[in-house]
Amino acid sequence: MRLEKYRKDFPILKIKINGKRLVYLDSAATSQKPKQVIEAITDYYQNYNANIHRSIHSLGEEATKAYEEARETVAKFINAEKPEEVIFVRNTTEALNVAAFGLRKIVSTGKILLSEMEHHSNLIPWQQLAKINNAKLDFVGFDQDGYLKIEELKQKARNAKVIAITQASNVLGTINPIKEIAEIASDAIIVVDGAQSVPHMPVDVQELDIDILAFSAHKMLGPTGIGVLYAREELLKKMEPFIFGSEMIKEVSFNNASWNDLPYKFEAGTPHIAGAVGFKAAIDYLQKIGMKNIRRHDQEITDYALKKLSKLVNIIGPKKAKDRSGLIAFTMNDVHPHDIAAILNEDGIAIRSGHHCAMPLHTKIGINASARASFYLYNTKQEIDLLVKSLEKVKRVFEK
Amino acid sequence: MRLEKYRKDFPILKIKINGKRLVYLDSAATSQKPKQVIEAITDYYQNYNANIHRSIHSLGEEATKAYEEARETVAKFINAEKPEEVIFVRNTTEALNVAAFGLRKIVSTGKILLSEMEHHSNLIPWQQLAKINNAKLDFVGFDQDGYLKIEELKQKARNAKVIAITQASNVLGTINPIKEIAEIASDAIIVVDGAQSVPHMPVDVQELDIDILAFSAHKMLGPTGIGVLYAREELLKKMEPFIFGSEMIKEVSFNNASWNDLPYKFEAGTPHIAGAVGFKAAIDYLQKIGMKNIRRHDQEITDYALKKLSKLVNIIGPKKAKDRSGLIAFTMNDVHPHDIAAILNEDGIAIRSGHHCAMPLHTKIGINASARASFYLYNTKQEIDLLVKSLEKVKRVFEK
Amino acid sequence: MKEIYSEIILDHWKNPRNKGRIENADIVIEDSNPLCGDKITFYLDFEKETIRDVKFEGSGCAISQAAASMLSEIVKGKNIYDIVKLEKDEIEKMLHVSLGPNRIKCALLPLKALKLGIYSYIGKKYKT
Amino acid sequence: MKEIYSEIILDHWKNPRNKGRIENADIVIEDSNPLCGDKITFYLDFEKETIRDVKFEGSGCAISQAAASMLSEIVKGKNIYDIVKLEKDEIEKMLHVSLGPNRIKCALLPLKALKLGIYSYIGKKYKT
Ligand SMILES: Cc1ncc(COP(=O)(O)O)c(C=O)c1O
Ligand SMILES: Cc1ncc(COP(=O)(O)O)c(C=O)c1O
Repeated sequence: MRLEKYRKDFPILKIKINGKRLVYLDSAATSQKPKQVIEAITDYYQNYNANIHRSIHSLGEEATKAYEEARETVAKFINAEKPEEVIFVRNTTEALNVAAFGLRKIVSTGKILLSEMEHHSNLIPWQQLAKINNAKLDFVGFDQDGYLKIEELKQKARNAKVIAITQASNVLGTINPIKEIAEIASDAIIVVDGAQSVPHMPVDVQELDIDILAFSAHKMLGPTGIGVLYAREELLKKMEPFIFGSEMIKEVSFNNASWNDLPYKFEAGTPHIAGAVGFKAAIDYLQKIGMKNIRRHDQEITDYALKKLSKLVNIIGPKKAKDRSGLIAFTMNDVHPHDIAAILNEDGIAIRSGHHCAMPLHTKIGINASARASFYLYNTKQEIDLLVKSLEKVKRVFEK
Repeated sequence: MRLEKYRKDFPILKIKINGKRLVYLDSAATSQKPKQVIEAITDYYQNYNANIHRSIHSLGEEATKAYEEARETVAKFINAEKPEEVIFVRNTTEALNVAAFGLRKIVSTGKILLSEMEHHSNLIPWQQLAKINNAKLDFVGFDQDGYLKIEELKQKARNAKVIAITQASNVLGTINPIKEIAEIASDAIIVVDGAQSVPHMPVDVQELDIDILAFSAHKMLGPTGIGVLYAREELLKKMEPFIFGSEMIKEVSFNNASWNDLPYKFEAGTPHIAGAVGFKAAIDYLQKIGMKNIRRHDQEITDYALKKLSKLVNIIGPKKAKDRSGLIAFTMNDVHPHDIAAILNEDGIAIRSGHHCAMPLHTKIGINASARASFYLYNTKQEIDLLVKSLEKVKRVFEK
Repeated sequence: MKEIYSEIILDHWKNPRNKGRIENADIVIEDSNPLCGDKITFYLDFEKETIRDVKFEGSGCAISQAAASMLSEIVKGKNIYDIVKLEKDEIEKMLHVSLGPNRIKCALLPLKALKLGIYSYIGKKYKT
Repeated sequence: MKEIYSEIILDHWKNPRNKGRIENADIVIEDSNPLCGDKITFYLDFEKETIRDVKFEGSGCAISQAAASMLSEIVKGKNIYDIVKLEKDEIEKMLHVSLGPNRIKCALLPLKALKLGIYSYIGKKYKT
């Protein structure tokens, strides 16, 4: 296991749950944090905490510098052309809201095309936009194996103004061919939900040729409360701001205000400075390992898990690890996913159960809920073996 | 100095700036953090970091419990009737946006009344609302000493649908008589910007009889990236949600969604869990000292500073410490506030300079910018003496 | 640690008591926990202020379904004003487990549905 | 630490060079830093590709006003294409200070205004 040595950086992996060492298989919900990230946050609060942008005392200058360096780090990480194309928000959900709301005049009554595998956060903002604008919402389906129906997309993309789609499904695990989609729909604004992809594989916005990308720090070793909206500069300039207040304005009188330059137009109020600092530390850490290595590791674990689990449970989504991100959702006939998760928890194994904020997807495949194990760079094959053993126990306990 | 002993809890107060011990007089921008808060955040990431609400493994249950306990702590701190009335947002700015946007159908074309001393964050969201709704925006002025014109307010409040006002001005320092205003305008929805008051004095939403209160954790010893929107339950039920996505919905199909119960209707996506945990630690810390003691301390320092500074600079706002919160904005004739701040910084003293996000207020009193020293529980009279000494140096350097 | 799935819970899950419908029941009430997909429908017959008969249908996790089954046994013949006083503590005692803030929602769903049913019965009574 | 307000800066602040207006200047350009209220107006006369004369008016902090004064001395008679190449580094060298990301905006305002002025001159030239 090539990445085993990094486990020691994650303090939480040493704790015990019900007397057993924690086996954390819920990184798709939120990842754990290496000590480098925790220490960066502590260092910020202990040594240079100050409000940013306006302040010219040394602490303020230092905090401003750190915050803007975080922006540059993110920009380089996704290969944005300019740091100003990176807007700090709370999470993927807010990023997609800022995008949908900001595009409302540009989209007008044009068609918005989504897929049927979207997370609620990439569905409900567009439902709202469609309602406000009286625009059409359309959906591309997925086949029995969980692959996006590309032929259907080709049809439906023709007159779409926006295509908003996830790069990796948080239930099916499917990795969608974003570059191909962007080529097919070169006239549409391509919005990508990167919540499950950016943490797990190299993502290059210029190479993919997309317009908007959303992702969360907390799913990629970073702190809670910070995420990113990336958008092309020309688009950001045209988009309406979402939150109004200090920092996002240039001039204000009692009855009027003019918006500030990018990226500040979209960042009102005191931002999550410590979050940006921690996020930078997380990206530095990921880059030290290398995103290709992380992707390879995820794939190895997923491949191993697919083989081991397929005899025991009903796996949802593609059969091949190379088409999946590092997560596996499954069901076990009669046994409710909550009960699976609860039994596993007795063995110290943390997995998720429910609809994973993808209710329409679950309805579509005819289930209420599923169990999901998800992996990251700190997981090992031994942990998969423990998962399998514990699932066998589930089977025994719930035998009718 | 009664609170002197608490200084040792703030690691940053030991650092040096340009070889001098830091004198931090910029708490109105953001406060420093005691080790109890920093440790609570570290503890969260090292021992029970997990996504909340949906997860039934032990870490998830523990994180959910901590997050909801933070909500209860905030609710008790401001004496809200129910924890569900506390919505976690990023900061005061977002809270006021959620309020203004959420009220848009309730306010309709009704008059929105603000004061002329509002921070941009309590001005621009209402400008936007007025624009969208084609509603009237009106302003209550303040007199030469920086006091709100109550007679004018009585006039203008008569047919106001919303009165949005700051409890403590971040430039004038004035503490506004919120309880009296709420009595005068008992039919209006009373929205209070508590960014500068909640950190510095006891604030009881039921006693004040207000409908909405906004404040930020980072100004009250807490982490960045988390703030609060308080609103009465009946009002929250009627308000439109602001951000759409996971957690804030109950049922979703491809074309429709129904909103979740309070407070989740307003909290979409993964929240700033570590922020809530740190915020709780900050409030616990403040309550241990007691908000009345903090208010008394602020007043003592402010009183002392007013006396010492009045010979040296032009003080903005009320003359009496008892009518002010713990901050003093001032100008020095010819010398630009930036230059004041820069010279002070050479002596390790951090103050703020600029328009403090209250441009219309500055225009009104005929200046472009001001310098501002602001105090909190960790400041001492000795630090005021250092400030005075350094201001004398400013005078010498910039003598023409 | 005590295991969460005791014999009793598993027994009620495998052999639910009072499962089914009552035709022409006085009150039929459905509630669900959309976050996890658990669903419960109670069929209730009343005799003045007591529950004369109760049956339920539902789908969901073992905790929610066992809780419904156990609750149906307990409340039959009981005074409705005593039932609406039942709280989280009693349910945890009944199930012999203590549950976290998320999982407890599964356990409380049947009680919530039952109370809703009782309230609508009371509401109906006072209307006529 | 080196003090931020050197003799030179204070001298230029107290006795600004080239302060005032040029009547009927080829280009009049105003820029401001709304975050702090600094304002600069440059009056520029050109002779082909050089700046023949320059004056400025403005209000703001010592750094921005001294930078304007010093810059006005430097650019007089210089080739415009050399001026637009000037960057942050040269300004810091000129002022003998190194400034943080916020304060540097004050120092750069005059250069920004000047470049804008030159570009509008170039724009004008190519139009006619
Ligand atoms: C009176 C007032 N309102 C609102 C704000 C905005 O607070 P935040 O930047 O945390 O959103 C501030 C702080 O700068 C303030 O002083
Ligand atoms: C595909 C996808 N999109 C969006 C989100 C929402 O992320 P967040 O909760 O950080 O806003 C998630 C995470 O749950 C996700 O998996």
